[in-house]
Amino acid sequence: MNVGRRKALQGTGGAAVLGLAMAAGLFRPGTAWAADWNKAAFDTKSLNDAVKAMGGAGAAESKDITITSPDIAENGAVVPFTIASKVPNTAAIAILVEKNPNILAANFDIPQGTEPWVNTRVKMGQTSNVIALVKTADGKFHYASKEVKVTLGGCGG
Amino acid sequence: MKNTKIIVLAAAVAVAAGCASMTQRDDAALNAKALELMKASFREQGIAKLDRLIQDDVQRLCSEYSGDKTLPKDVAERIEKAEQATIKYPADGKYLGDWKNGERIAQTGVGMQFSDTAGAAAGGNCYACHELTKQELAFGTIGPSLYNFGKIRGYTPDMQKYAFGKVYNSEAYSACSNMPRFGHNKILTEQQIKDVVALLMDPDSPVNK
Amino acid sequence: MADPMKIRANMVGDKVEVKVLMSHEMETGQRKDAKGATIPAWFIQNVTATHNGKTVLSAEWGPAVAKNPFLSFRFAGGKPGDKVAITWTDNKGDKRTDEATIAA
Amino acid sequence: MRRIVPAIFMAAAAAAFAQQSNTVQEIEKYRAALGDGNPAELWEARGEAIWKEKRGPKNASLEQCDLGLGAGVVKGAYTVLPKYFKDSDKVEDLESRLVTCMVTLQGFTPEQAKKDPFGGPGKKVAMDALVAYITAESRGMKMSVAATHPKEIEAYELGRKMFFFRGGPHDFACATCHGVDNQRIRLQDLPNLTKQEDARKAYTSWPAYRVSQGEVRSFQWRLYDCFRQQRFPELEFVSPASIALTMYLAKNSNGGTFNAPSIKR
Repeated sequence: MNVGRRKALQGTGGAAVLGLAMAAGLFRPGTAWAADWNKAAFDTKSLNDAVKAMGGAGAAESKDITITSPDIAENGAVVPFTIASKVPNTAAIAILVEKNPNILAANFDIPQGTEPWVNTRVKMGQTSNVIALVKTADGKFHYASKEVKVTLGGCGG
Repeated sequence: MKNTKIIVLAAAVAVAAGCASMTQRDDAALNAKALELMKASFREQGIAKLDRLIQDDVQRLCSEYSGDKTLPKDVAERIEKAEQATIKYPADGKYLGDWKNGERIAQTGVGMQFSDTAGAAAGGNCYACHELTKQELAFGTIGPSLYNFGKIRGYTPDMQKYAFGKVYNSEAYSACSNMPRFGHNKILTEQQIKDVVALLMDPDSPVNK
Repeated sequence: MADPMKIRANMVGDKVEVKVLMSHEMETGQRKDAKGATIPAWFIQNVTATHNGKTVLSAEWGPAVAKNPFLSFRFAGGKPGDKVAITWTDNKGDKRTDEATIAA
Repeated sequence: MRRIVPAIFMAAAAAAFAQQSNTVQEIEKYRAALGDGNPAELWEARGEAIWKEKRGPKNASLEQCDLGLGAGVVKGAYTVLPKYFKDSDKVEDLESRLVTCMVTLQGFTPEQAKKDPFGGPGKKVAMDALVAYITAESRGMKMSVAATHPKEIEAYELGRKMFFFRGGPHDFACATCHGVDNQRIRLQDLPNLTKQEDARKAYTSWPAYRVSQGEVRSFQWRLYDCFRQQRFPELEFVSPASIALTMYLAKNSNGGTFNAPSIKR
């Protein structure tokens, strides 16, 4: 990952404007897009805004959520995460990368009978806090976070 | 399976024996053949023309004295002397540029590849081989650690001049060094080398923190 | 048409562990090509996994999910021989469903 | 100057050690986490389908291609390559041999067969899928490149010369990075390819899914991109020099257990 790529990831003027418009209530989340894809949430830049876009008021830090990942990623294009939740009645698990252009990477709905446990891989534009956000069946949000360092690799060219 | 092993072993012996009995003339013929093979197998692309396969004395001698062959002392001295004479020190006598630019140059590995555009500023890619600062964890170990470079050696004008010369033409100080001759081969400009020297020698540089 | 997924489903204790690899560019919409033009976003938005017609996982993804995505999860109630089906849909409306049999 | 330097660096290196070993551990964790679920499997599946598909002017599959162990034998074939082939009177590596078979069996012109050697964003090519499939069929088997035919021996010797050849604006040779033990470029370990143990470990881990590119990369690509970063001109796909160098590296890895396609940074 070189400097050019970092810049490219930051160049999100248009999306930022759209995000603001949405925050101001000009667009209703999820209208002109696939009904089951929460565009508003995927456009947010902060944990608070993401939680709001997902229908919550705020999120409380929780020790019942574990994020398993290396502390250092050899390449930001693929960073593996396993999220496990012991929060009672976990109904959804989301992965957020604080310093990505848009914070929300993925959201998993966990029906009853499915373990509150997912393993997937996300892109990270740079070293960042990664947040695991858990939504419970009664609509409350909990989170845990950890920093993952993204390094440069190889011959650098 | 057993058969295969015997064949492999026989081949190894044959190759080893071939090396041992190889005369200097055979070796020169093999060098020539390898060069022919390469000329037929590489094609010019973008800024990388086929003349890059033509070796200068340093490249030729250092290729020859590699692998099992060690570099004779007199050859090393010859190379160092000749390369020393190529170093062009700054006309203004100033060796220190901006360490912040130096850090960027140290981080960047682009430049002079066939995928790069002509005239675009190249990097020095120092971190590929050297530790420089405590902030950058991803550093290589092909070259020695340069952390606290100036702090350890003293921030003297002589040391500044040495650092400039070493980056300009490493072969002048250590024949057949793996380090590119950044100034001599016009990879970095004089100003860029000054910036790298500042990264190493400026007391405010993170290298010396 | 998109390439098939690679799905593995195995019993781990009394649960089924599913591992899926999908073939997809997952283009962010933030990258530029050699000529400086922005490469449009192209990524999987929805993933649904079903077992005997019941949804066992559904996901919404953004472009920050890695290229050629990998996903693993575990659910209860499955047994060897049962089928697990996975469907993804991307932002261009492309869609693909594949199936795997749960191994012992 | 050169002589006083090491003592000073030793002290700095010792101080850096604690932090460094932690970094290396975390990178190991990263690699381990990716090991389970290698997208190269997607290429292997596609490659097997292409191997069996009737293609080209002769509308034939590649199933009768002799990869070195006889017509149609895929299992273990990669462990004996590169190899001299009588029919083409050439030493060939896997990619070169596939080109030969695409020409003789399927009726493609050599230019057509060589046209798309490597995949890229949005561009899927047959070659790297075939390579992924065929190499995967050698997983777990020991490398055993013969190098007994005079042309094989010559290729090995020429490959060795290439390995130590310094050139270009940066004075780089393969040996610059791959001729010494226990070195790293950035955080990546550099195998010493002149030594059997390292050569085994390195050669048997290609092809690989490169997460930085999202592609399966063949050994031909590995050499092509090494020379790009060495600042050499462009190494032509399946060129004699590329095969000679592959011969040198493959033979040095003899006895190593093949374990690819792997997954790398």
